[in-house]
Amino acid sequence: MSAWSRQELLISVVADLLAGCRHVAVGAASPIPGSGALLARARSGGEMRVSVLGSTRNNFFTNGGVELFDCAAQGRIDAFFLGGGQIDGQGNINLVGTGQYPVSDVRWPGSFGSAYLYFLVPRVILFREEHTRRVMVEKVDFISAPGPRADGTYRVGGPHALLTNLALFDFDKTCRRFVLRSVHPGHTLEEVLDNTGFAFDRPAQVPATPAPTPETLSAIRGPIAGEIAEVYPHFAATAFAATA
Amino acid sequence: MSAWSRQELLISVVADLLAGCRHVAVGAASPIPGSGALLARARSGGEMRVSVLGSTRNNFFTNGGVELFDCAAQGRIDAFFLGGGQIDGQGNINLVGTGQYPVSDVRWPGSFGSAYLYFLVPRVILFREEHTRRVMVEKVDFISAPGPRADGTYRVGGPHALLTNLALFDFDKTCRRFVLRSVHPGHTLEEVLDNTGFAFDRPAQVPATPAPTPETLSAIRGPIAGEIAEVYPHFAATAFAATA
Amino acid sequence: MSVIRSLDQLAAAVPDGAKLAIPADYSGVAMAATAALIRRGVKRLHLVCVPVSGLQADMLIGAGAVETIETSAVTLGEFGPAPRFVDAVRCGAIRLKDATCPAIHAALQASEKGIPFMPLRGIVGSDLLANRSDWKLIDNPFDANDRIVALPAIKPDVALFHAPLADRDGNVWIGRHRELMTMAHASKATLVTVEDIRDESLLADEAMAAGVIPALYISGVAEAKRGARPLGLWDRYGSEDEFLRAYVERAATRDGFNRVLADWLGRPAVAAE
Amino acid sequence: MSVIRSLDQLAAAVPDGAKLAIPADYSGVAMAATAALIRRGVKRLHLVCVPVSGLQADMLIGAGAVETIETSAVTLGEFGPAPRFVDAVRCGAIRLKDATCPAIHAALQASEKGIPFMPLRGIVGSDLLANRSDWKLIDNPFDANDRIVALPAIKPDVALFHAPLADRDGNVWIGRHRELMTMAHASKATLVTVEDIRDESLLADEAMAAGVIPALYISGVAEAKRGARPLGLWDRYGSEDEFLRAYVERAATRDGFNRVLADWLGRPAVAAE
Repeated sequence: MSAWSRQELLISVVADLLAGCRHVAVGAASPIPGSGALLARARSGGEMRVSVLGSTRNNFFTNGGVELFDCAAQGRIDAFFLGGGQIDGQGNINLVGTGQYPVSDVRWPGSFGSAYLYFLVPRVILFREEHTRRVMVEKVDFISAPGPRADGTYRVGGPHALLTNLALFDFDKTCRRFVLRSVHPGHTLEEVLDNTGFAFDRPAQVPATPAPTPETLSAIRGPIAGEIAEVYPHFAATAFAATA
Repeated sequence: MSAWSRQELLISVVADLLAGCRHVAVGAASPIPGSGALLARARSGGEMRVSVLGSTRNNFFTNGGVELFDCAAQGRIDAFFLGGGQIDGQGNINLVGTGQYPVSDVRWPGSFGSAYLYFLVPRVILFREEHTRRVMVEKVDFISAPGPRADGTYRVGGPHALLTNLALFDFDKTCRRFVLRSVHPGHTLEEVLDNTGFAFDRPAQVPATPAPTPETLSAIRGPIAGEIAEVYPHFAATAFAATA
Repeated sequence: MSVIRSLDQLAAAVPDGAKLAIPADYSGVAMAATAALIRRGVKRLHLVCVPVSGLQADMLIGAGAVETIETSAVTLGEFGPAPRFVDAVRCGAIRLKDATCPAIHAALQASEKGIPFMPLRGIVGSDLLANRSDWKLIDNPFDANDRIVALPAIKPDVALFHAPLADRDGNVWIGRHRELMTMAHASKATLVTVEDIRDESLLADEAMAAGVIPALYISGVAEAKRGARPLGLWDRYGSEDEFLRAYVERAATRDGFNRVLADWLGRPAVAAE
Repeated sequence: MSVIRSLDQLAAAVPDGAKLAIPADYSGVAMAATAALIRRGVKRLHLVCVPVSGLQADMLIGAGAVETIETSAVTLGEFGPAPRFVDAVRCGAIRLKDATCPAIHAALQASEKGIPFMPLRGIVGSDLLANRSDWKLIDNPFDANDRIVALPAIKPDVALFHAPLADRDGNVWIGRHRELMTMAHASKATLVTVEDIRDESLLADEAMAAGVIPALYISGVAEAKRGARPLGLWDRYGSEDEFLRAYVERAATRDGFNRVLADWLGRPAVAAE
């Protein structure tokens, strides 16, 4: 058993991906992205804001549900997280369902704000823990939010990275393809290839995702554990190798 | 000397024009329309709302300066008052200035919300005390807000009446002309004709504007005098033959 | 005329076939009024979820009250999928107007402003746009090389929600939950349930007034203590998590839903304190 | 980094040539900051009056600081016409963008929503539209027989206003004066003067929070006691009517304006209590 949990690795990767952001928005039901954002904020020395949507205490918005979206369109949100029941190799994401539409085989909740924020937030991090051919498909059945296209549409945002339980990908907006950046410790390139339904680019030598440093682990478990527990109490009780 | 002041007559006429309205908006610097609205509200038995713009105490809006205009567009304002440095026979009004534009001979403050509310509030009452050929012109030098036209533009609002120190006109939206309804007591049709720069229709016999009834006068001077004084203190101190 | 009503009077004010705007589960859902609506057998609703829904939409769908749903998502969040919604979609039993959150907000703002449509960024290239014949891709009149989505205004017949406070004039305090104010501005009628009705005007204090929907927009107010339960109300009270967990499980079948609904409708109202 | 600044630091943060959004005389005008701006000799401003202005615009025009004014009116209300504005118009000394109140609000809302334009009813057939080459009459995409005005978004470089309260994080309380929030959302930077700066967060209490512009939008806050004087601040304090009466009279000539301006700039600041 490693000295850190799967969640702690993902939190560490998320925090690295958010370095330099001034304002990160996360969902109240997104504990790993949220914890990563709180870690990034702690590292920023007060330069980063984190807005936790749907919470009262960590919600700094005062203009109702529209404000997140207006704020993104104003260029005031640097990073956001999107998931997807299906994610394909062009960066299209599907939050609606499989099979036909509207009478789906499997129906998921719906597209939420994805069709908008994916165009307007510069660093959209696709975060989906499950890394299987069921999720990582060649072509999504329904495009809730499209990956970047060369159609001239106004777009300042889009996929910045794809983070799963197995690996971390960058997205190349010119080629419109994912590029494998690293495979998480304990997993292999073959495992990633076997479980990915779309083609992607990769370097000749694929590095391992850096494990959380002792400093990062002690930050997660120490000074910011309380903050995480305040925002994500259920999560904090189970996810950490050691919780304050 | 009559038993009522000029202001009391105009307040009485305004209140009659507002009968049946559910919601009337008036400016904080419009004491005669405002007093007429308060009188109409008192008569309505609680069925009429009056919003006094720019005041804190009589302002029931909570969404900032845009709310009056949104509210009008929603169909929630039945009557409003507009003035004009010039008013012409087609119901065009000019709040900008005389002569050329933009370098005017005489420059007035500007169009305020007229170019919008004139289209969206069903009963716009044009209220201008001065009734001279300087004001009532054949054609305005600048159209801040146009009278009704047959150009297919979406328009549920427009001129309902024109009230001056001399007379009361209706506006015929089909013919797009003013129709003299009555001449105020103490004034004559000739006086109106001499002082009006535009052509207008009139009945064979032009009636006199009904003088305020004793009930109306006692309402103005009695129960609602206090309300008027609260909203328009400077005006209340001078306008009434007797103030409580 | 007073705007204070009973729950049954509120329910009677939502006609069959109404376009009904409802807020998200975290934004003040009028569940007690929803029970009254279901009891009165409301039919053919066109739900406009602002911008998503959960338990309320699922129960109305399960009760056969919904013909069309316009929403960015329906989910019971951490408790799981919305079972009657998912089942109705798979059977083709309801008409779907899948949207994205800011599009619903913007279309309500168009109604608020009395404009026929609102332009909005994003959306282009999605299958949402491909399936929404009422959304159009138009030229930006200020840039010949730019196209943008135009969303027609959504003007609900009725907005229905739950809030902490009203006064006897019909002013309603919604604090920071400004989407409720947009719903009221955008809708023809607005019905509200509240925890408490105060005698003093909510507009008397400028701090409170900043979070008030003026009575001008409010058609009816009914007192309903714990009126959002089994959902929560902001920082006032939490949701009944056990109920929600059991609901997701029991409502997986139509029969199970009918039983959980009957149990819920049979609950005694919360007594006034 | 703290957002708390001095008045001179605020004034230095408004560059020459800035598109500067300012509120109406009744909505919280940063007059103390305006004095600092005039002292620093700001030039070539493009004023966006939301939706009208009075003393502030007139003084800035008189001081030679304004190149363009976009407004629905400039007036000192009951005290009379705005003398330096009227004179500048008659001399052709400033560029005029005459507007109508809801068009300015809507164009700021377009910027707030990050959309290139906002459609708006009315205006058609007015000489405002005829003289605004930046406003367009477009087809309603949802009705072939309907045309509507499209207003390009107004994105000010700086919004500047005065409010009662801020906290040390930079949250600013504006209560019901919601146009100030729209200005902040729509502008690249927002500078605010306040009567008081509190240590406790204005977001801590939900009633206060409903009327707060979050620090996210605020670039700088300076304390300025009676910072709206000689204008008033809502229900907090009234305007100095004698000053305004004398101003309208004295500023009728350029020399008279220069003297009244010099007198005003020479006034001692209001001491902290």
